[in-house]
Amino acid sequence: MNLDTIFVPALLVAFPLIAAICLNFLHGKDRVVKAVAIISVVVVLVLPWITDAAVYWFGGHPQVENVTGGTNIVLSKLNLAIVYKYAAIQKLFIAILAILASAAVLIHFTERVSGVYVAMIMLGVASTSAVIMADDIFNIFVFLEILTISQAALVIAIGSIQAYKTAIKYLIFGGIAGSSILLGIAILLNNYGLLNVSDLNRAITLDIEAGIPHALIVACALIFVGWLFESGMVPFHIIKSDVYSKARPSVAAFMQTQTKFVLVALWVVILRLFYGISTFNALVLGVGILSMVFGVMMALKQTEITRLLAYVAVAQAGLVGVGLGIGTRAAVTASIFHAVNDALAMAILFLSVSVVLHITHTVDMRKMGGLLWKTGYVPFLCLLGIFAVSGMPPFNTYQSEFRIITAASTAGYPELSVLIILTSIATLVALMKGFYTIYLKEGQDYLTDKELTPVSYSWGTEVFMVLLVAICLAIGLTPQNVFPYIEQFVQTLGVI
Amino acid sequence: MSLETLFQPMCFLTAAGLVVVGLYAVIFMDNLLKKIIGVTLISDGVNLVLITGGFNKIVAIISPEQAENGVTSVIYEGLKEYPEFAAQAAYPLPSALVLTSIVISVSIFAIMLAIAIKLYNHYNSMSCSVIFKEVDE
Amino acid sequence: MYEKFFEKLKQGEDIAGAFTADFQMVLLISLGVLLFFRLFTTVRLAIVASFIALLLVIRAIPLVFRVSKEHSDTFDSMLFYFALAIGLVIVLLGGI
Amino acid sequence: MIPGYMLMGYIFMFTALFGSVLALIQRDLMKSVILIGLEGLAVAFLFQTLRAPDVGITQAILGAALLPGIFAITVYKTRREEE
Repeated sequence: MNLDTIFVPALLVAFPLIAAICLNFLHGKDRVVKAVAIISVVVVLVLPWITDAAVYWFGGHPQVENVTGGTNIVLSKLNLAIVYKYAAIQKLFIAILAILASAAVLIHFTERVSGVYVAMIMLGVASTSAVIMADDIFNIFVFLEILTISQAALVIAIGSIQAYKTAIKYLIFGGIAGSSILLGIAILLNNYGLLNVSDLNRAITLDIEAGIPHALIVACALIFVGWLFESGMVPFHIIKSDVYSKARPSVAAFMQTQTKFVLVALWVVILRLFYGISTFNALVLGVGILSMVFGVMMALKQTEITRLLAYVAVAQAGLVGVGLGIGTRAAVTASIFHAVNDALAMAILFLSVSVVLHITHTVDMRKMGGLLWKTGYVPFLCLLGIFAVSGMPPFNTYQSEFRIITAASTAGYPELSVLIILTSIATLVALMKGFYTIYLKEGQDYLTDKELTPVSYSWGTEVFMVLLVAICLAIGLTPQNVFPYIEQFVQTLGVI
Repeated sequence: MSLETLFQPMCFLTAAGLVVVGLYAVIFMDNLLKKIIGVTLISDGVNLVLITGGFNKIVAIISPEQAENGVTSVIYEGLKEYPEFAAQAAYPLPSALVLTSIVISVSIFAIMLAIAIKLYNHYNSMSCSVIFKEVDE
Repeated sequence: MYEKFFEKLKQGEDIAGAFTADFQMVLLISLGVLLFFRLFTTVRLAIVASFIALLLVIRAIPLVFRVSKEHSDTFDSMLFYFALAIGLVIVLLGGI
Repeated sequence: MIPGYMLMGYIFMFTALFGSVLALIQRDLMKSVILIGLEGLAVAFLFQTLRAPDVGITQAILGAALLPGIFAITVYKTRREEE
């Protein structure tokens, strides 16, 4: 029983699902839940590195040779079952996802850990890695719905009335956006009879030579709206940032990573299906610009620290959308690289806020202050996080934002590079405002009543923040061990 | 345009009708439960679209040489021996998809109702204007 | 322009980041118009249009507060934007 | 002559549409629960006429029995009259 038959890409999705189901059943018994949670977190962390890059056909039958060497390439190769592609970039995405999932689970390990909470995080890992790897649009739709449910459940875990209101809004929008994606898939299925993305890609290229059919445009519009919801773009950035700010900060770090990776994965699918439509890239660009600008604008005006970070996360997702919208190969590589970097950098800030929330129990920035000397290394790490998010040189986001800006100007949109630069400056202003209100302002009431020796908060947060800063620095100083994989991935797309 | 050939377009129309009614309910109805019913109607309508797509032979995978001589819809080679069954068979793929899609929409529906009960207990009113009033408590 | 911000401050609005946000909004509108016209019409027209846009925006300077009012969390505003998004996407992709 | 089951199909189409519209107009939520169950059943029969019996059975169980059940519990726990 050699290893590569066990550690197959499908296991990356199957194992977290099994872990989620077991944890759900063990809800009552705390000790067992903690043990199973630790085991599942460790395995999820290790799995991406063990499974080697491969294309995995469910049910084992590879592409069916419709006709040998037929001149007309229409559907000469046909993927009958669901196909999972697991290459270097998917490994990168899922490895980062696993790190943040373990952060979300292990940070609150000191208090009572509820089985369902860890189960929902495992469900999130399973569905996001499935969306990243899957090559079959219906499989992606199913796991997007599971993703919506798990994120809503993680928001409900807080238990406050605000959380319930946000969860119901999120579920209603998730239901509608999911149905619109399914309607798009239904139209594609009725016209082409296929579900596999690469087959559809070939079938559509043949179909487009004779002019773009209206059905294709409506299907693209519907799936595009679904993509807007999943990635928190313009009309849905309010509900998305609401979800981030209502969930626990360590969970919000995990969720914003999910959203950015789903954004990139879904965009790749939509591009391969609908690149024929002329205004497609312009639409992605417009949506990216709007969500970037509105995200930062709202971040500047917020009074709650978690809402501020949520809007900054949405703005960075908008920046990735802009990069994808520009459409040249350099821009797309840079924006995928930026999605990876920004997921890491934002996580640092969310973790630092989780410590602050742990102490002050309030989100409102007006009631915070004076925590600089009370929380050990966290303020210093938070400062590094702020530099990381706004793209200061030693960090990784500098590498990617710099590449996006150059790609934007070389692609003939100098105005875009000006806008992107101003957005990163405005992000720095917003985050500095947050940093000042938390740490530098003079002490507040909660400080005086109990004399705060170095406050007891879970040391896990500091460990994870140091780890994330180290990764950010590592990628920032040596981008060449991450960037070429992304370039190969973009070349294999073959569509840009 | 006998009633028989009209059956499939009519099914598409009912599905479209269901989706429109569902969307109307979600957007314009003030009661939270009515909005949740709207979401169910939309997902029912979309499932109906999926199934009616596979009703008769509109959907068929055309092998390359058939595409050359302009074949648009084809009976599967394997079904050559049963011509009357092949003539009426529906395309099996959508019905497999709709099975999962129905189950998913039921699970989302159940969670939404649970939250609706929780919100009712707090606000003891089901109308969205009361629950989602812009209040900074 | 300053007194507009000042009377906003009197209303107890938190305007710490409002200046940068406003500057960003001005830049978005003027550059957006510039980019849009440059791509679809002659460059000269683009420059003229962007100046006009700049003047209009400067007159209604405290844009941020209007924008943030639009961003309220209520359900109906979100649904309205959702319906707007679907319509816009279908039209822009050339469906009609 | 049109085969019998297709004729029935047309009837189910109308019941589904009118059932959903009536369910939403109702002020008494319990009535709308029953109408939603009826609409689910009509869609289930419609699936059957569209030659997808397995989906028809699932839709009948879920759409006509389970959903109205859960919905009735919710209406029972909250208020019947929609204000």
